[in-house]
Amino acid sequence: MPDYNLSYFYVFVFFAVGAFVVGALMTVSRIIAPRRPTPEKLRPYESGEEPIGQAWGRYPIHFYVFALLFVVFDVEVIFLFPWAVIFASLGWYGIVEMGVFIAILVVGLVYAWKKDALSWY
Amino acid sequence: MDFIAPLIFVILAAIVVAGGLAVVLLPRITGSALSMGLSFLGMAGLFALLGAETIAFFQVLIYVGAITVLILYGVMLTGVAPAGADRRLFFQKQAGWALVPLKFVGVVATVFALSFQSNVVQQPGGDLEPLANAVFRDYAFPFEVASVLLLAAMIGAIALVKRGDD
Amino acid sequence: MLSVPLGWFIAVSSALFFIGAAGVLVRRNAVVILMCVELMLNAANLALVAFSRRLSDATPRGSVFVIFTFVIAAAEVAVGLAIVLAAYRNQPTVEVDEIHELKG
Amino acid sequence: MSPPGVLVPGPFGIDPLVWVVLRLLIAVLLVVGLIFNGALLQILMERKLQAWAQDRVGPYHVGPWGLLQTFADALKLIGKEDVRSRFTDAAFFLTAPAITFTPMVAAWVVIPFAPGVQGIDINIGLLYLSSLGAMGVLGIVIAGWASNNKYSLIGGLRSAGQLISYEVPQILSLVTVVLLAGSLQLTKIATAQPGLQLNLFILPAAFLTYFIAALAETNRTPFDLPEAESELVAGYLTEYSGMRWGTFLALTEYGNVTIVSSIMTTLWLGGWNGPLVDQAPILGVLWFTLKVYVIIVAFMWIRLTLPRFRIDQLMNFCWKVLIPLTLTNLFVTATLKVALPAPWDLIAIGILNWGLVAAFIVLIPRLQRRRLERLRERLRTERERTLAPTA
Repeated sequence: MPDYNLSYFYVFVFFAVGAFVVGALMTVSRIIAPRRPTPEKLRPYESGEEPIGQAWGRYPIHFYVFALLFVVFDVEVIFLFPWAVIFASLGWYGIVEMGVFIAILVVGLVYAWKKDALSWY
Repeated sequence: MDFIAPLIFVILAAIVVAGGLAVVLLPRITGSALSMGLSFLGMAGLFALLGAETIAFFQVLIYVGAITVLILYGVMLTGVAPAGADRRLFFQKQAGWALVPLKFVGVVATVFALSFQSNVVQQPGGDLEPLANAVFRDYAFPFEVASVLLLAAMIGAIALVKRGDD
Repeated sequence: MLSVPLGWFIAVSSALFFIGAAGVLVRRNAVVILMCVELMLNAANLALVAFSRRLSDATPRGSVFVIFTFVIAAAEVAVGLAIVLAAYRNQPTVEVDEIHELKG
Repeated sequence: MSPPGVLVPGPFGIDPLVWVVLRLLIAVLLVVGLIFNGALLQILMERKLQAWAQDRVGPYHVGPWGLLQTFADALKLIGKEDVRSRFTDAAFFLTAPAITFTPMVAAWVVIPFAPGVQGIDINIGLLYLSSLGAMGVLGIVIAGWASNNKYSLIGGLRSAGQLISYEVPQILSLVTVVLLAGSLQLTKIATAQPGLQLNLFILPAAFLTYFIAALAETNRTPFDLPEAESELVAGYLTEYSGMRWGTFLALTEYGNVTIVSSIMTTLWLGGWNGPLVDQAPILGVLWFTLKVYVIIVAFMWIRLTLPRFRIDQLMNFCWKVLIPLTLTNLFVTATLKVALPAPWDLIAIGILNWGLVAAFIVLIPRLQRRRLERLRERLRTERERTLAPTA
């Protein structure tokens, strides 16, 4: 059995290494690469057209529905992981329990489907 | 080797608190969103340090992977709204800043009151199965109610977003 | 083994909670206010997990509570943002004091 | 190598305390080396395969058979000017590649190459990998936002929508495997498939759904909308250039492909299991790598064959086909597992899963055709109405 603290020390170190590698690559590139900015280069690339206004504006909000549904199903997932590990010992009780849970969420999915919220235009 | 755990604790706590402060203090909303994600990540580290590994990764999955993305979606869809005139209720800002010294008093008091003897007793890892048994055996009813809550949230939010779309 | 006192965790938790509370009062952007509410929930989670690990029962009640807090946080932020976005469509602002009209 | 413990002595009688540090160092160096070499090798492989399929030669100038082509490309990328437009949100523009790259590196720590040849073997390995996969989305959203370019922002919105949507069926397929293995620990899942009793034969439907979702998660064709060349310039990558682009696209994308292939190998193909592994455990590394590369070649094959989805087709497919399918599969598998005694449950699950795969393959084209016919019908009636002489 691997030691708990040591395991997560590994995880910690790997995160640090990931960040370090990106930093190192950028630094090397910054040292080696030339930098000759011109006004044309520094303009946002919009297929050669002169950009009109900023990109940070208002966008249609129905894109938000997908993020919303994802959050709900993600929360379902955090219950599924522990359930999958012990469902054999729970037996039929566990099946019914999770069945009711999923069925209630599927009602929401069906509602979204009927409201035509699941199509991306 | 006894100094490593406190050292990591201090690093993570600094990330959490600095991230939280940045959420409140940074003027730009994207800055706030990103530092919120950082703070959540540090919090996951603290959970792992406590030995609650399952909670730690649930934290990453839900808070960093889902809620931060959701909030960034909100930011992207509303854009950078032009700041209006400062018309808040007159006591709001003062009350907010008055909380700050209060907070430090509270923190210092809790540290002194609690930190001297009691060490956290840590069972090394393996908190998945006790947790699963607790949720699905002892707390089965709240578990089902949670799904109803999620359903209500889902339907309510979809109705809000889709209203006036057509 | 690990030697971080319980009090340290509680201190971080209370600090984060107060930062969140101050943010809710000080900031006017509705999305930032939602973020601050999430920070407060997170602070409560830390305290719950810390006490749960300290007591080390057979059933980790604190951790179970945290899982249900995740559910509530997700539901809260989903509906909260939907309200902000719906209000934004009527009146393009996310500043809470300027949203006067709640009727669609 | 032995699993890391506080007091495990290393090979050749190395002091335990030294070995702990040394082992970590070896792991870090190996992983960084593997990421870089993997990207170089896979890009070359992909180009050669594409050339072969399209009856071309492919890269052949640099080195024998063009073997050094990707090295030259990498050197060029590092030495290239890094343009950043004036209106970008500087801090986020710079951190976005790091946010996608770091979780990818951290995921390597749990990949089980062979018994003992693994960074760490945490007992919730699958949960760890899923949560890291969720983190990568953040970098893409931030990149899209920070560029302050309309193409980037729409690309970022689209990619985020795609990535978060496909994450749901991906994790649901993983959970289906966990039902049989009863553990989230990767080594336990791998050893739960002795001999030819591979999960691939028992749970092919879960494999299929995971494979599709993994294609979408790693932005490979037919799901490479985030970087759709024709409609959105380069999506969220439009404003990125030089090494920042290299980190984002080349390193992270190919690293992620390797990660998902390793997950598929461990969960469905028995991990390091293969002939002669019991005699020489180090042979497991060979089998593992071989299986991983078979899946990677399958990814490339699909890229060669299939055209790209449209964004609405993609989202429809995820929410209306893939998620109901994975939910059904998960639920039916669990029910059969509880209902039937030991050897029969696996057989029943296997039969049912193959049935699901068959239904998927038969029904999808049929549904598509029906939809197309409905659309044609509507167009025809509309045309008749407009052409009809007005009274």
